[in-house]
Amino acid sequence: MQFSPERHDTDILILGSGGAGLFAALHAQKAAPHAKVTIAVKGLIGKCGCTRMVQGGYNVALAPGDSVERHFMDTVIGGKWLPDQDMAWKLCKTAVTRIHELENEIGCFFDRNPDGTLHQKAFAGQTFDRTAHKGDLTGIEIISRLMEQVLSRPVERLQEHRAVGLIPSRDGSALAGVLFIDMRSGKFRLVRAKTVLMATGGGPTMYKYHTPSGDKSMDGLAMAMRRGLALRDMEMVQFHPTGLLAGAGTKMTGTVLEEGLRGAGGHLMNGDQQRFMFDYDAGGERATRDIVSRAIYEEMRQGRTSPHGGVYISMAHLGPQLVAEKFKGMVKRCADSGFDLAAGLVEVVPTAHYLMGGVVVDTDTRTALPGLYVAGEDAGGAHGSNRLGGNGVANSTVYGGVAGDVMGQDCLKMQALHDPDETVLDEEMARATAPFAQKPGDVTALRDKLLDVMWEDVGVMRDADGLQRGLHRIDEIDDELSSTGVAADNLAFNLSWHDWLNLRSLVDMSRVIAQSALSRENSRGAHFREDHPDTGAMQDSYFTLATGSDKNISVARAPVQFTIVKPGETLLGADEAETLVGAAE
Amino acid sequence: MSGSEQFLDVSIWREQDGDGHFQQFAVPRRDNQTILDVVAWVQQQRDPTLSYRFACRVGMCGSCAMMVNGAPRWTCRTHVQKVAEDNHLQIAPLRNLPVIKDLAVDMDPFFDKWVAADAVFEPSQTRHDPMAPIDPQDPMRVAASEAIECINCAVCYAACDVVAANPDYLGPAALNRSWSLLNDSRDAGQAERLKAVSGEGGCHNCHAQQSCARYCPNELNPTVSISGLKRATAKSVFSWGK
Amino acid sequence: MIRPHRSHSLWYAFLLHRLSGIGLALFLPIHFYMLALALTDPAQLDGFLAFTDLLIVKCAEFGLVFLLAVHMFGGLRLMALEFLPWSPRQKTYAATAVALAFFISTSFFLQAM
Amino acid sequence: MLTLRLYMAQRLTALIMAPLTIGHLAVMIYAVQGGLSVAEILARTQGSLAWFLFYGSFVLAVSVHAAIGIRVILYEWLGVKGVMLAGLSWSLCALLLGLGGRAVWAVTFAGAGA
Ligand SMILES: Cc1cc2nc3c(=O)[nH]c(=O)nc-3n(C[C@H](O)[C@H](O)[C@H](O)COP(=O)(O)OP(=O)(O)OC[C@H]3O[C@@H](n4cnc5c(N)ncnc54)[C@H](O)[C@@H]3O)c2cc1C
Ligand code: HEM
Ligand code: SF4
Ligand code: F3S
Ligand code: FES
Repeated sequence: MQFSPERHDTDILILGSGGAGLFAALHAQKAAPHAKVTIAVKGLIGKCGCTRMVQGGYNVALAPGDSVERHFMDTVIGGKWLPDQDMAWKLCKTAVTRIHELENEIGCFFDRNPDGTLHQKAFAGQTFDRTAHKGDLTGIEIISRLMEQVLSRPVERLQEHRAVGLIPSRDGSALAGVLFIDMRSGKFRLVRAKTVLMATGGGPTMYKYHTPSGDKSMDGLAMAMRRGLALRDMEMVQFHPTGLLAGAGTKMTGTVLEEGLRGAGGHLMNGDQQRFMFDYDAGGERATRDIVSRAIYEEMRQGRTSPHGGVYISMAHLGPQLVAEKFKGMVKRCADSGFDLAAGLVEVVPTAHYLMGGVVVDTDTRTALPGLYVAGEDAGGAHGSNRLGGNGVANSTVYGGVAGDVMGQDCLKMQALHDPDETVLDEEMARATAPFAQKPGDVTALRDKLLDVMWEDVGVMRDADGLQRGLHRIDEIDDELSSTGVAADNLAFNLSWHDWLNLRSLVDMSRVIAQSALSRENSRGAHFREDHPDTGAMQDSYFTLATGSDKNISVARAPVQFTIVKPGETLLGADEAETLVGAAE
Repeated sequence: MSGSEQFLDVSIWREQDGDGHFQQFAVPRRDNQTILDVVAWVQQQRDPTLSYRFACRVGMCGSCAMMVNGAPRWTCRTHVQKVAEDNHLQIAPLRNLPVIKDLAVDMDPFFDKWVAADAVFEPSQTRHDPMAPIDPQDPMRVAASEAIECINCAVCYAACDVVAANPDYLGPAALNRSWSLLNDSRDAGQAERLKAVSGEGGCHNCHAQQSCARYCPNELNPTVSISGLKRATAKSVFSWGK
Repeated sequence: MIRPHRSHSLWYAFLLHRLSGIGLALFLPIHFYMLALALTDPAQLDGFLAFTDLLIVKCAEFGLVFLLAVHMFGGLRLMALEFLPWSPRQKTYAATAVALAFFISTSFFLQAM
Repeated sequence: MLTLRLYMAQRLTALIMAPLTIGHLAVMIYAVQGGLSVAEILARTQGSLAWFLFYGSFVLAVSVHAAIGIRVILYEWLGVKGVMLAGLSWSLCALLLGLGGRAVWAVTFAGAGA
């Protein structure tokens, strides 16, 4: 089969339309008003990705008494001293500007206090009530407003365009463009650009239970690795303790039941309907995400499970009426799945939520490959080993905007587009069309297999044996995938082909996660090694750096640079209280 | 799994390049099964070429709406149990939008109208200004808030017969958003907005059929919003002369 | 015609209003024409009185009153919803409008018989 | 289709007609019930400027109102557009105005002149 891509040119190309992608488009257009800006995205503009799914809210140090320093310290301590401090600092500092931009220029509604000021609440792991929000649907508000702004501007839209390969210039010195599949027609399209932002949003969807949207399959990270870029912190997969468990046959399984349920006093109970959290931690149900996730996992491993193999969350003791009022959206969502959250028991399970790891970037979102910029969940560094609730969307909007500014400026300095390396182009097309040469097979079953492997061997709790076994099984799945085909008779909007491609990226990135997890022989934040439960000395903190492609992955360690504050020190004054949570109430 | 060999009798609209027909499938019935799960099962187990769209799978992105037994629904949050009639399901692409293939429609017209209704915030301040203090109980804020939680799923757009009959009609969702903005004290573009919703396809074409409100999965009421626009524009008739 | 997405009372209220509007637009000109014809006839009054006694004319008149009542209350309901503070009791209003229309037209009919 | 201007015209005429219609229906019901014969009613209206204005304004309003209403329906249900649509709407307006005017004249002044 012979494929040749349609060719298309632009100045600034943005992959993804989450918080990072949309912000980048707006900023790029402002920074370079005459440049052509193009957004290419796997779904519809603003309607895919995870930013839309943000519930809790947006961390920003705004209120009197709070400070960028305090936000920064929470971020660094929450990340167990692994964050890149310059990135974390810029995140906390710029979030203040960004929230004003969201409110004043983009038109977002954020909830107010009776006196008219912004209402902020506390997410776990914070020392201040810092999370701005719009009810418990903050992401819908942020993305809908950004989407309107983008749609009303002359930004070129390539919707349902899946990026499949980054194509370097002929001399290899820079990025020339990106190869896409126009999903609606099934044809290839090569888009050349002076600058490209990758904002495809990571997303650990290779776990049996996961929260991110169905369009996310770590394509971006897989593409970046194939161009030789290093990924850091890839072992750091955050699990949310309470994903809905509604059985294997429904896509609703894995979706988040919000943190606030536990915060409000919800009980977790095992299959015997006994509370168990206090057996693990003095904080009980209110302990941090990682601790609760591990406790639930342990109960499950001991076989004390609910019918679908998880545990229960129970809210009824708080008064069904009150629960129905306070958590209206969650109650309705559970009801749609046949559960009564207000008065009954709902089955839950830890669910893979966020990938802290990602491409190594500088604080201007530049990467080692000139012309390629990375922002949002695709970029590693800002969160270290653990992301605080509320720092995810702050990160994607802050750095998306930064990327737009920087790309706009850089693009003004560049004269011509690069000619693509046709060999790489052909390779990438061959890679994407590989399944057409094989006999059609059951991609879904194979995907389920990978999801089980990752959950069992590279999941909430890890050890060397399990990780080795996991790697071995991943290789098997890899081989099986290579011999599993997709019928090529009708490629227009062919989801089965895209399922195959999704699984390709997920297999590649699963290996990187497992290898990185094997390499880190201590336990920090989201990464827990049963054979190395200690955290290691903070001042000797290192992060993992994975490079290579396909089956040849190597993981190195690099020391964390404490550029702003060293372990044991703080930016807060000696007279400042350790925590001010709830002080305002 | 309830029952051993229980099957749903599902007919799914297949369309490519303008040719369309319904195709029958027997889909095993499961507990906690949504319409989206049924569609995905068919694509994964029976016909790999079946096209449809979803993203969030929890009612937040508004990508997955389809006509289910003749009514528009968000399929990821619609339980089979709730809508199946005698074990039968008829699943078709969302009404009033052009079909790309099978169950996937082109949503561009819907969003073009969103912009045409001037349903886009027009800032009066910049990021360097302080945030406006806003009383959450202020009647305007309350009105704006009541209309705001729209996921642009186009369910209302599919439910409305005026949209079907009048290609210019901006539709319930866009007008609903315009109304929300009209109550946004921070917005600087109200005069243009009133003009935008008063043209050939404007709010005055709504006959209060209220199918929009009936089917909106988020329990929004575009009829109320559109009535608000009608009032506001009618009022402006008496003040435009000034 | 009554496709599933339309099967709710407020859509029926819309349909009723529209059909009654069409009905009026068809019958009112006839009504006007007949009226003028009957009255401008040389045997003016006698002719008219005989005319109004015809059963068919009675029925037509009844129909007209019925349509007028249905349409008017439907229209007032619609304008109330457009111009007065919103009330969620739309369905009640729709039903009330129809009931009032029936009441008026029936009482007219009974009197006329 | 319906612009603000047409909308206002339709709603205003509706508001004018509502009391007139209620008045008319009330008279009819009351009259018939009260034993007034049609002849007696006509006798009252003949030569009355007030009744002329009453029915006259109804006819004016209904011509505008129904023409706009039918225009919408022709467009939405039958897909009539452009010149054809304008022509039909104006014709209905003229028809109602003509026939209605003649009827009002007949009820009020036509006979009174004699
Ligand atoms: C359920 C849920 C709740 C959350 N709640 C919170 C919260 O309360 N607070 C918080 O701070 N964070 C929260 N997060 C995390 C937060 O949503 C993410 O960190 C953040 O939104 C990521 O933004 P992004 O722009 O990087 O990526 P996304 O918003 O995920 O966007 C990625 C985009 O890339 C596109 N894409 C993917 N692959 C390709 C491809 N191959 N080609 C083209 N386009 C592609 C996608 O379609 C999408 O448009 C939550 C996440 C989830 C899943
Ligand atoms: C008596 C008082 C009347 C009131 C209060 C009234 C009210 C209304 C209103 C509010 C509408 C707009 C409906 C919409 O936009 O959906 C309307 C439409 C209409 N009216 Fe009337 N009307 C009255 C009398 C009449 C009369 C006497 C006629 C007929 C000759 C008439 C014919 C129509 C028609 C054809 C429509 C269009 C219906 C539609 O668009 O669905 N109306 N009326
Ligand atoms: S108003 Fe409701 S039905 Fe319409 S697009 Fe918004 S959420 Fe969907
Ligand atoms: S269904 Fe359509 S007619 Fe108006 S009330 Fe809703 S927009
Ligand atoms: S998939 Fe997002 S609303 Fe259904």
